[in-house]
Amino acid sequence: MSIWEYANPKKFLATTEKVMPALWVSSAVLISVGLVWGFFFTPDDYRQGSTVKIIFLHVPSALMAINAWFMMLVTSLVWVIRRHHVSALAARAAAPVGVVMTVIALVTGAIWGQPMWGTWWAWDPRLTSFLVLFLFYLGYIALWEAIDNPDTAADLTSILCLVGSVFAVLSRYAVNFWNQGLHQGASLSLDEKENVADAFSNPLYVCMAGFVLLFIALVFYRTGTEIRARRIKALMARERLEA
Amino acid sequence: MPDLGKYADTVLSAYGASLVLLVALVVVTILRGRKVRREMETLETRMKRNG
Amino acid sequence: MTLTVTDLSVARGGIPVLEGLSFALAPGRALILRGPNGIGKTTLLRTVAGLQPPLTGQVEGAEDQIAYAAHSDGLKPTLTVAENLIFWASVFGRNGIEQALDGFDLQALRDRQAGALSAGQKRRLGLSRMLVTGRPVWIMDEPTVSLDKTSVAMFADAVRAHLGQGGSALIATHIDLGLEADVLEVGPYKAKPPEIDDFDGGFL
Amino acid sequence: MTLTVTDLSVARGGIPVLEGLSFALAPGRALILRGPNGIGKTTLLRTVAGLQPPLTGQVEGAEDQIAYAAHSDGLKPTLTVAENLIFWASVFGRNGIEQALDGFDLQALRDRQAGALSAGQKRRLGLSRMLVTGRPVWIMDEPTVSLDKTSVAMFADAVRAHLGQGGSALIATHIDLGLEADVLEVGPYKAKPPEIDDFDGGFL
Amino acid sequence: MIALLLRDLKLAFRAGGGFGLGLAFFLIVTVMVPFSVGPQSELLARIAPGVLWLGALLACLLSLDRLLALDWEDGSLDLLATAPLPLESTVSIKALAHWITTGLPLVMAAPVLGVLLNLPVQGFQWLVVSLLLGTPALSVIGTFGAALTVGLKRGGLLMSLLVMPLYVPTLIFGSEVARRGAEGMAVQTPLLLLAGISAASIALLPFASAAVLRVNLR
Amino acid sequence: MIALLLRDLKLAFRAGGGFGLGLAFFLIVTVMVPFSVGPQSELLARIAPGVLWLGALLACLLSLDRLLALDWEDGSLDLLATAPLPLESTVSIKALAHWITTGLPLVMAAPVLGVLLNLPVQGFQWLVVSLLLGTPALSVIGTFGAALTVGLKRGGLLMSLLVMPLYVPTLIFGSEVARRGAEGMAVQTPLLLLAGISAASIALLPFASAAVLRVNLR
Ligand code: HEM
Ligand SMILES: Nc1ncnc2c1ncn2[C@@H]1O[C@H](COP(=O)(O)OP(=O)(O)OP(=O)(O)O)[C@@H](O)[C@H]1O
Ligand SMILES: Nc1ncnc2c1ncn2[C@@H]1O[C@H](COP(=O)(O)OP(=O)(O)OP(=O)(O)O)[C@@H](O)[C@H]1O
Ligand SMILES: [Mg+2]
Ligand SMILES: [Mg+2]
Repeated sequence: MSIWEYANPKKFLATTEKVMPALWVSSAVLISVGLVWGFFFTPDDYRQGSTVKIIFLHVPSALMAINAWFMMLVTSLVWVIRRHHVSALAARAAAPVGVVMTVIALVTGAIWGQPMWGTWWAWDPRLTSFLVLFLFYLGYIALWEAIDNPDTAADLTSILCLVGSVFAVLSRYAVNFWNQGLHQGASLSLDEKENVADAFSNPLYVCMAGFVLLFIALVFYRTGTEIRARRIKALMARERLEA
Repeated sequence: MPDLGKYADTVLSAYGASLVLLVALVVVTILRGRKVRREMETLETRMKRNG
Repeated sequence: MTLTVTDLSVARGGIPVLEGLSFALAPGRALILRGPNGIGKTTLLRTVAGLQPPLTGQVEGAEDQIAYAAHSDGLKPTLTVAENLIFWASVFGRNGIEQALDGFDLQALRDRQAGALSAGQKRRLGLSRMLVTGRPVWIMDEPTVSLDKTSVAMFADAVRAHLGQGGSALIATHIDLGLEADVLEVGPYKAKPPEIDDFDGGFL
Repeated sequence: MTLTVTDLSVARGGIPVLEGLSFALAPGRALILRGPNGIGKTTLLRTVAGLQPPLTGQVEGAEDQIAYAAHSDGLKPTLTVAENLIFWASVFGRNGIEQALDGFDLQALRDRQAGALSAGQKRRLGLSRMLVTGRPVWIMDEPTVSLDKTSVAMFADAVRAHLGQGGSALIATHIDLGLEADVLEVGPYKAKPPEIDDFDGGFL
Repeated sequence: MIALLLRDLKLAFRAGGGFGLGLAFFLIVTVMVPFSVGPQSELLARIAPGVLWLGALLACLLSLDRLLALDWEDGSLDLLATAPLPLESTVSIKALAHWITTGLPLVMAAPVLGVLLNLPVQGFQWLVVSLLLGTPALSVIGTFGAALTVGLKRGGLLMSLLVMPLYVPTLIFGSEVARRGAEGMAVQTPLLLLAGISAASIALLPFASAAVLRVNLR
Repeated sequence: MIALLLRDLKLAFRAGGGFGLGLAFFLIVTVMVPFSVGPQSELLARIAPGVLWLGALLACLLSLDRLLALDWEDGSLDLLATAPLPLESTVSIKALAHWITTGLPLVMAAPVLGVLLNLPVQGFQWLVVSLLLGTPALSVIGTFGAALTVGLKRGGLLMSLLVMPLYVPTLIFGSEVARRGAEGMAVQTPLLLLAGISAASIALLPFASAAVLRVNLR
């Protein structure tokens, strides 16, 4: 049995139906545990004070914002190459989740930046490339919304996603070249003291896992919704045809 | 409640905003999902009845 | 070269509209498509012209043989009649537009901007474009819209001349053109929707 | 109320195309305009509808009495059939579009977006707009373009019903509508160019 | 009248409609500024009020493009002209619909974009006030430009060319209010002038727009 | 091929055509900047290279709007798609025609507008070079956006939304060259990167544009 069988909408609906509850529950549990642990049971950082607690939302959402786009890229490729409708619809379903993740990363980052850098926003490369990613998301969603014919929309958005990904990477380099920034690199300032870093990293991993599961749950659920919405469209068209 | 010190506003608003966004996303997703599912089912039963 | 269509199904907006169509169009022949509004004639012609892929079935002998005239004429309002024709002639790698101008009585209008033509004059210009393509298979969607009686006769003559030179024509129309042509009623080929439970990649 | 046109001359692009036209259109009557392509029917209708001023002559009884249907239909592709009609109904201060939908067999299409209609279906919608205006004088420019035989008959019925209720209609067309109507050949009224030396305010 | 307003709003919200796109354009222009002039935040803060006003103006301008053109192309304008509605109200309503779908969202988005450009805190309030007063004038003036160029193929850019000089006074006073506000200076004089321009344009320009539209319909 | 190029150029030059309008828009944006950010010449000189690049970009963007849309509306695109010309060359030629009617005039006008904004003397040369290298990329990328949105009513603004993020790298490197040039710094690295982006876009994007156009014609 190949994984392409799940590309049949009916099969996809039946399968996701079964795993949905587990996904919802585990993601809720992980996120709650991670956030409660992070919020209540971690020490303040010696430099950042209690603001460090924002990391438990900021980093997982930033991670998911990027990964959602990556997932869309993969599913778009699958659509272009194998033309499985579920794949295209999954990309469509993921985009709004990706935007919300991007917005959360931007908002928490901005709120964090106020005490840390003394400004809500700086044109740091990482922040800037995130903003560009946000724009790509907006354009992608707007294009889906603007086109009536679902297959046309799937084709156009997937090509946009491919071309956009190339340009997103290019922008990342361009932005890096244009401004060297303030934002933390991969090494946290906390890493200097191993024991403190551990104190933060464990709940952070839990939160990241929770966000990943939440993302999967949302995308499965939304893909199901998109499948049904498309079926409704097709059924209504058919009804008219018979009339 | 842990002592957040002078950054209480910052941390709380970040948590508040994020949780609101997350919950809104989930709620919107589920509401739309339910609505679409219901629509599809009524449509399917109606069309099956009509042949 | 014969245009052969075998077991063709076509869809518009993701919904099948016509299915199981087969016909052959030999050189020197014309085929008239008839059918009520909305049955799918335009969709069929676009598929044969290669503008959209068929759902199932084949179209053979169409590649680079076809000149297509759609509901709209593809005229540039700021170019003159002659300039419009010269452009299309050179896109198809030909020159010489006099015959086309003569064929549709456009000599008097040749230096008029296409935007300043009446509805029927525009259409005549759109039709004369077919003569400059040099393509053997003409595919035309309601070519006589807005034309008066004389112009319809002029058009029929042009088609007859084209057939006489070994060309062929596939025409969707609601009126009687006075051509000696085969007629294909597309009504009976209306697509029947599939079983309602068969819920596959097509969502139908 | 009777629409009276006296000694009308009309111009297009600054050049007179028809002159010396007079006719009256009484309630309950229809008048068909005929003439070759480019003679000036569209120009005449636009003038009568008040969209452009006449060169000379008068149009009486047209003010706020006229519903005009042009070559293009004024439909919004993203609105549904019903929404398009409701909009026009309320612009003319009326409501109730059922009759219009019934009259042109559009009930099945009522929730379809106008952009996803075939050429003939669009035209039917454009024509049904006349029914929701509630205006007594219909002015129509080639209304039957793209329509199949059944739809043409449907249209003729709609016009007959309108006439029966005391309305009137002025229709430019190239085909035979099967209406009991007066016919006006506009060919003989073609404007003759004035003396070449007579270089007055009109620069002609 | 309300039917027309509702239709225009509905069209704007529908798939492919213009709602939110003016906004997106505003966002993008603002975002592009640092890319082009460089990321120094003190420089950005200085030009922020001006850039935001210019961005709002350009967003308005772009979405005007097809305000009347679409209705012209599909023949709706001809039909509206023969309808019982006077052309003056038609153009006013079109301008209003344009403002609701473009101007208003711009006003609401401006503070967020102000953050991106490091607009000083005291500037936000006056930025919003000036846009709220100024964007209606932009819509009305723009409708006049759209009426002038309707029916020209590729009228969009010609329209920009015609409208831009007409926008100059609004832009000057509007950005002056925003700039003074950001620098903590008194804003009263330019504010009054801005309000005056808006009021006068709204009251008088629809007549001019209707007149040119009538000419264009001929 | 040449016939298509000539036709597009002819259409652009004809009454109502786009030639010169992109230019006019560029001029006006540049002129509006002092109105909105204030007239201090040292400030203007600092932002001049960036403003000129942004203005050029916006002018390009606007004139793209109807690059394919007009041909779509009147049915020419359908007919071109059945013509012997492969769609890839059609879109390349359209992009070329766009560049000749928009990009090239912008390049030539930029020095003049530089004077208006007090651009430092040593900056002119690099401004022109960077625009000369960058505007072709803008045209090609824009053609891709136009092909994506052709056939959508009011596609213009959606196109801006889609195209703008794609313009980011070109804008960054282009304005970086102009800025460094104006400040007398070394321009080599960004110049090479800019040239690379242009070359790659010109070589590859027409395939993507033709592909989306085919989908849209369906
Ligand atoms: C609006 C502003 C901000 C945005 C868009 C943003 C975006 C991001 C992104 C994209 C990541 C990368 C996540 C990953 O690579 O896994 C990240 C990580 C991170 N950010 Fe931010 N950020 C912002 C502001 C801030 C601020 C103000 C701080 C704290 C001073 C901060 C601290 C961090 C930390 C500690 C990480 C984890 C770094 C790592 O280990 O990779 N961010 N942020
Ligand atoms: N964009 C679209 N999306 C969905 N359905 C469409 C679209 N365009 C047309 N249709 C539908 O597809 C069917 C076939 O349309 P088509 O234009 O091929 O008909 P036609 O036979 O050419 O009719 P006509 O004689 O009126 O031109 C019609 O029922 C029409 O309503
Ligand atoms: N914009 C214009 N500028 C100059 N002349 C024009 C313009 N539009 C049309 N004409 C000319 O005016 C004359 C009358 O045009 P009109 O459209 O009224 O003709 P018509 O009788 O409606 O023809 P048809 O039956 O083809 O629709 C025609 O000869 C036409 O070439
Ligand atoms: Mg058709
Ligand atoms: Mg006419």
